[in-house]
Amino acid sequence: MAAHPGGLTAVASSGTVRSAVGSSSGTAPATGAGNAVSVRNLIRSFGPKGVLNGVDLDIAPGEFVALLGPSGCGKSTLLRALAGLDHDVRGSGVISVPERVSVVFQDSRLLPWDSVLGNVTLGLREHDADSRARKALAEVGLAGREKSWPHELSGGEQQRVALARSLVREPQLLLADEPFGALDALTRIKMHGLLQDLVAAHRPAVLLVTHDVDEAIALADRIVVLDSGRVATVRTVTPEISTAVDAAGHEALRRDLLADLGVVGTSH
Amino acid sequence: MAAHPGGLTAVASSGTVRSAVGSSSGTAPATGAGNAVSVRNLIRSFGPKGVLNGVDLDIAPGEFVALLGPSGCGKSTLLRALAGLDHDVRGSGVISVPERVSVVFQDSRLLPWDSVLGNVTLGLREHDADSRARKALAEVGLAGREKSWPHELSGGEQQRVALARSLVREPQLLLADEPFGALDALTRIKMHGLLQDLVAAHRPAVLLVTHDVDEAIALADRIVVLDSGRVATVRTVTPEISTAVDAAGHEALRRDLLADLGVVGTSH
Amino acid sequence: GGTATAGNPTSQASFTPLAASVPAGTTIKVGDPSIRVALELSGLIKDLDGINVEFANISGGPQTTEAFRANALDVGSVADIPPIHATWTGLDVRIIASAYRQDAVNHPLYELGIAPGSGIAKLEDLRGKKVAYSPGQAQGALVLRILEKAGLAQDDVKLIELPSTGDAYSSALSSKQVDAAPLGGVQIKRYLAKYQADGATTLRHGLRDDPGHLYSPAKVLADPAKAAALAKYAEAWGKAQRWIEDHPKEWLEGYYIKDQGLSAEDGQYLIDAAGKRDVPTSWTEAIERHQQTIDLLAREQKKPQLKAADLYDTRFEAIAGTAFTVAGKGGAA
Amino acid sequence: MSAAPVLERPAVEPHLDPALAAREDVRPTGRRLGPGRRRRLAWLLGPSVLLGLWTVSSATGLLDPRILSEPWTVVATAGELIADGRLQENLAISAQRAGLGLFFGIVVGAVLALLAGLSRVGEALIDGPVQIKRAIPGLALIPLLILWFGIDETMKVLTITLGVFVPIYLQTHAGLRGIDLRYVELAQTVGLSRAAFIRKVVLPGALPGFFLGLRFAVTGAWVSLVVVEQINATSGIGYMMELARTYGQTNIIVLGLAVYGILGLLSDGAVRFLERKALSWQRTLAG
Amino acid sequence: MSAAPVLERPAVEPHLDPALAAREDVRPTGRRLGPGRRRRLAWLLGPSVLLGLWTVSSATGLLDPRILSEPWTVVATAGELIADGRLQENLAISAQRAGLGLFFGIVVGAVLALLAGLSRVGEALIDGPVQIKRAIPGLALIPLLILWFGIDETMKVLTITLGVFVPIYLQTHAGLRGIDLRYVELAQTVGLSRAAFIRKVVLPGALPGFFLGLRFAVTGAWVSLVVVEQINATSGIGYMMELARTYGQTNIIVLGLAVYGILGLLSDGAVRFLERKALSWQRTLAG
Ligand SMILES: Nc1ncnc2c1ncn2[C@@H]1O[C@H](COP(=O)(O)OP(=O)(O)OP(=O)(O)O)[C@@H](O)[C@H]1O
Ligand SMILES: Nc1ncnc2c1ncn2[C@@H]1O[C@H](COP(=O)(O)OP(=O)(O)OP(=O)(O)O)[C@@H](O)[C@H]1O
Ligand SMILES: [Mg+2]
Ligand SMILES: [Mg+2]
Repeated sequence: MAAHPGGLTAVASSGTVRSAVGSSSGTAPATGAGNAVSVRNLIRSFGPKGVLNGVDLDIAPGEFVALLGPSGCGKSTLLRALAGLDHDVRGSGVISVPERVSVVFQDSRLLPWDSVLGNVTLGLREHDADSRARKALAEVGLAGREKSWPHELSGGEQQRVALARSLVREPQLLLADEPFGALDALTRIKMHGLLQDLVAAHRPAVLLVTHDVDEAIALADRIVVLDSGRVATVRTVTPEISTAVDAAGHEALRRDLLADLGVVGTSH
Repeated sequence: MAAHPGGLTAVASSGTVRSAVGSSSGTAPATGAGNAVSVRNLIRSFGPKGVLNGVDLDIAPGEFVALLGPSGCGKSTLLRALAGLDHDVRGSGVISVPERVSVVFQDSRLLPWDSVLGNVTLGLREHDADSRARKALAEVGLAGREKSWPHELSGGEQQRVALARSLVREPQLLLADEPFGALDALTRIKMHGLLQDLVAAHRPAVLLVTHDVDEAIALADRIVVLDSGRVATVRTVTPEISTAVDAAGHEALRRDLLADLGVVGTSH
Repeated sequence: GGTATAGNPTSQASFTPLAASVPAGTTIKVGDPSIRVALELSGLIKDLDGINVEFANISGGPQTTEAFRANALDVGSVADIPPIHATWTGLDVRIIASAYRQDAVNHPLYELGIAPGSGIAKLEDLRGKKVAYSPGQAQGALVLRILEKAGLAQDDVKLIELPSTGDAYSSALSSKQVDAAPLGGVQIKRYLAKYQADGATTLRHGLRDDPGHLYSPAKVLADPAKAAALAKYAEAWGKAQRWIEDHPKEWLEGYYIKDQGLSAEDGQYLIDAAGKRDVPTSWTEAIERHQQTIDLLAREQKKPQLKAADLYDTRFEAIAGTAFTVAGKGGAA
Repeated sequence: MSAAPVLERPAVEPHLDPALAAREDVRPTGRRLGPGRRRRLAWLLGPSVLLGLWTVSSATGLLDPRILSEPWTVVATAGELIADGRLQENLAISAQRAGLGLFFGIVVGAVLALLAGLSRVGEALIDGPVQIKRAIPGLALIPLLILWFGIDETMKVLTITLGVFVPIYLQTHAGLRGIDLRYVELAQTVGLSRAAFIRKVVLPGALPGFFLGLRFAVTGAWVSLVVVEQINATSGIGYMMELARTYGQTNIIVLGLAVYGILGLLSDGAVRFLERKALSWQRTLAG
Repeated sequence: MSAAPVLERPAVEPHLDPALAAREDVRPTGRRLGPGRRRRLAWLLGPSVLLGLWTVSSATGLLDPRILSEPWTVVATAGELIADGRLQENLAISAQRAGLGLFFGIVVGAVLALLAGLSRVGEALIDGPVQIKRAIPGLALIPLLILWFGIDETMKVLTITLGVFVPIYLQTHAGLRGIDLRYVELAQTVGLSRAAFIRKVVLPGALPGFFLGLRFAVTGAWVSLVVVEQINATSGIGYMMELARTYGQTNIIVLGLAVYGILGLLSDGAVRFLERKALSWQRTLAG
């Protein structure tokens, strides 16, 4: 997690899907070239309602970006656009993403007709897919549940299966839409660890949607706050801040982010 | 929110479904009589696996209980048992609940074929159901979305519709399974306010499942931690603790609860 | 097989003589679509004033017997096989009027269609050939009679069971799935028109296949009021036969073209093919021929014996024939 | 203790333009696994190809007109029959019979499906006999129907009804039984009455199944006419075809088949149109 | 600043007992909106009632045996036919024809449904003609089938296939089109190949529809025999019935109907059994 905005620390893994066209306006933090993700002037709307009103965003290879923003501000819409899932949504803008993108959906989205194991190995072509999936399931605390149906899992367990599904892959870009929302504090910390291990091992670019400011600070290199369909603020998290929890800088960043989100005064 | 365990502060609204049979063993915190909810020696299992291994729980009328516990420990199972939704689950124990129970499910569970408004008014027989539902929707920040289909809403918006659906009812017991999990900090605070208003107005007994320790402290009169299928700890929250956020007592309780959940040392 | 009961439980003696007049309010349900048109075209329908005649568009064996069982019909118009089968299935029926063709052998209803290239020039050539056969239908009985005439047993040919619905037989012939199949009416003309060029022919069987009957359930005939009404109908029916005979133009126009939607050419073909009508005043000869058919069917299809005479209600014997004859004289005058 | 947090606040103007389409739009384009966007009038392609094949093979002599009349002959025949009013008359009568049968079939099928779907007693009593009914060939039932209901219109409409109610029943029943248990639980917790449960959960949930049943039912009703109008009918498209068959009028037979085909396509299309309107809440592969 | 938090730690023993059922179990019992628990053998109720009605009305003379033979006559007839081996022989031949037709029908229907369901071109080309096919009465097609495929076994199996593939197609197609878009999106993001998409998402998702189609198809295959075995057949249950009709052997006809009813019930039951096994992942009202 040492990559900085626009930095080119890790493996150059920018994909071949579309080269980023540099025709962006505004003060986007970096140029498109060399970035894993480059979004320019992204506009998306459902009916007359504009959801994204010109989003610019770059993510360097290996960079971990957290996306915050009020409910309904367009975080999932942005992720879906990056994942290429919005064929039928009206809009414009230029998006460039790597080839191998992995998505953790806001709903866990397990195939109801496949076992937990089958859901994790879905789409894996490697011959050791099964054993890797078993390992990933064990890591998220679901050893022994390989044969369960998704509907036999608790909410948090389903979410962890979805996480395991993305852990066994080696994406160049990981898009995760509130992957820890239904987890208790302890499990959540464990999952953070797993995600950090994945990032350390394969250095994917990560865009993580979360509502937990602390989580954003702990995990991200950079925190982007979305508001009114645009990038309202971008805050860089230095390693010092993210690791030293009780530090003043940490508390200040926390307070600032909450303020960005409209929470005035110290919340609980 | 002043009721204490076993206390008889508020309106006596214990229902008529089943009287609590006092044949419980163990050291349950209070006797069943006069309680809105009384659970004795509740055992539930899926297949050979025991999920609830003898839960005892009483909730006084008007009392607000928060339920914490690791993912998969049986919180939803307990709620479903209280809601009478586990016809087909094996188990034993004695449950007594009031007549009018309202449930906020862990998934928002909106009927996909009904509009947002239709989902909120579902089952309401009052002639002013529509206007009340509109008001509730406005309160959760979804004015103008009455005619949307559920699939047109963001995750947090769906959760708020489910909340609005429970707000327009006047239950004697409100069972809420992580109703704020997908909400950002600001929206979450607003929703807390709405829930507190509802509680103040109708004084239902409330059992709220949450993973957010701060949320539990802010809202609950009593916090119950479930572990290994039993009530592991019960902590009472005095009004002083819950309101004075920066107080030492608050921080201590927070730390204790995290410890109950297995998080050692100060988490972020 | 052979589980059906033979013979008619109601004997001719149990019928009361026909009353001269029809009680007011008597209703008969008639399944005789073509004569209905003739009655209307000719105005003979007025003869039936005073009787409630309800026409149903039902004819042919299976449909009329089904309707008889359901009490939905009092009299139906069929060929000579259905009364036999009806009796075999335990339905007691009686023929009350019969019409034939003069020079029937040269005016057959059916001819034997011969598939192109099958080399059948005479009936005896059928030996070893595939012949379409529909056991329950008149065509099926005809095939058996043809084989008998050719001196062949069922085993000497290959009977291919095939329902004769629509143009199934001409399809089967033209695609050489069968070598011979009885074709009736316009189908003969069409088959030749289409496939003569390929070598298709038809063969005259030289048998009488002309009987047409009115028949009723014995239960209905035992009701004096209905019986009297049916006697009136049989009379009108005889007159109508004569009218058709005498008015080919009107018949062509009113029935074949307007009612049945045929082209003038097809209608004329059918009229020509039918030749002159014959409605006898005595059934003796007809009963004899009918008995032969019964004997053949009983033998070939392993059915109980029947007396053909039991199939006829002799009270009606002269009615239609007399009406036909008298009307003819009247028409000539 | 550490560096102060860095704030970058990009100054982008909000600029949502109604004319989005005019803008540049470059998206990552993954292979699309679904069938893609619905295209209007695309459904005409198949029938047109069929018609084209028929025309071409007739014109080139590949298809013997003795086997299947040429399209132009059929069109000419249609012209004649329309000119003298026969086609319309027969169609009108048939449509009335089919319509009545369809109506009763839908009502009976849906009611039985509800009874069998919502109670185990109802299911035990109703489901078996319905399965038996549909296993028994319709033709074999006609004698019984004549026996019980005579040979008039009643019997015709009833026969159609008996044919039509089966798919409606089966599909609605399956649709209903396929409703996600989560919605049943929801209905229970909001205290829906039985009637409201049926109205709010069961019927909408079973609607996709019902519509599929309806698609079987509409064509079923038309097809039944062939059988029904052989019995004591003097009009109707089935009667017209039967008559043409006895006289070997191939052109009228083929016209009849074409009419059936067109009726089938149109009624099926109508049901699917309704379906799309009624099920607009669905987000499925159909798009 | 405030009172210290209070801790109560109840000392309850873990005591999960395998013999849970023996314990007291008092639950809030809301009215259950679903149909409740499935009961074994309940499906026998309806057919039994039907049989009872038949027996009673025959015994009391309410039902004329000339209209519908008495159950005991039918049983006796069955006994005779089984004794001389005719029933088994005919059934075996018919089962073979129906089975072959069913097999090909399932393959054709499923493949066409996949083609039409997964591509718009496929749909445009296939769907219309299938709708036309199913709108055209089967009886009317027989002459054409004789022309093209003769009158041998091929033609019989083909006719059954043509009848069977329609419901399989329609249901599978609808099931497939009804697959939740969310799973298609998932398939896309995990980079499923087209084949894997079909195997992992499309087929399982369309399975409920397919099974319903199969239920129509199995009875359809049996029923088709009535028509098919009139053509150049000397054996088979349809032939046996046709012969009996010709000769007015009511008892054999009714026996045939009973056999159809039983076959229908059994094959439908078999499909539903398979369905329950294959769709055990479903959590629906069916329970
Ligand atoms: N298919 C759709 N049709 C219409 N409106 C939609 C559709 N999908 C999303 N929206 C709207 O677009 C806005 C943005 O939705 P999005 O899902 O991106 O929000 P979000 O930021 O992810 O919110 P949350 O944190 O609640 O998940 C919301 O107001 C939502 O109602
Ligand atoms: N239908 C079922 N069949 C089998 N096991 C089940 C079923 N439902 C729940 N379980 C199991 O029971 C345990 C408790 O589930 P429950 O949903 O109550 O957990 P929870 O405490 O709500 O967890 P979470 O916080 O993740 O929602 C889990 O391990 C789950 O896998
Ligand atoms: Mg979202
Ligand atoms: Mg849960």
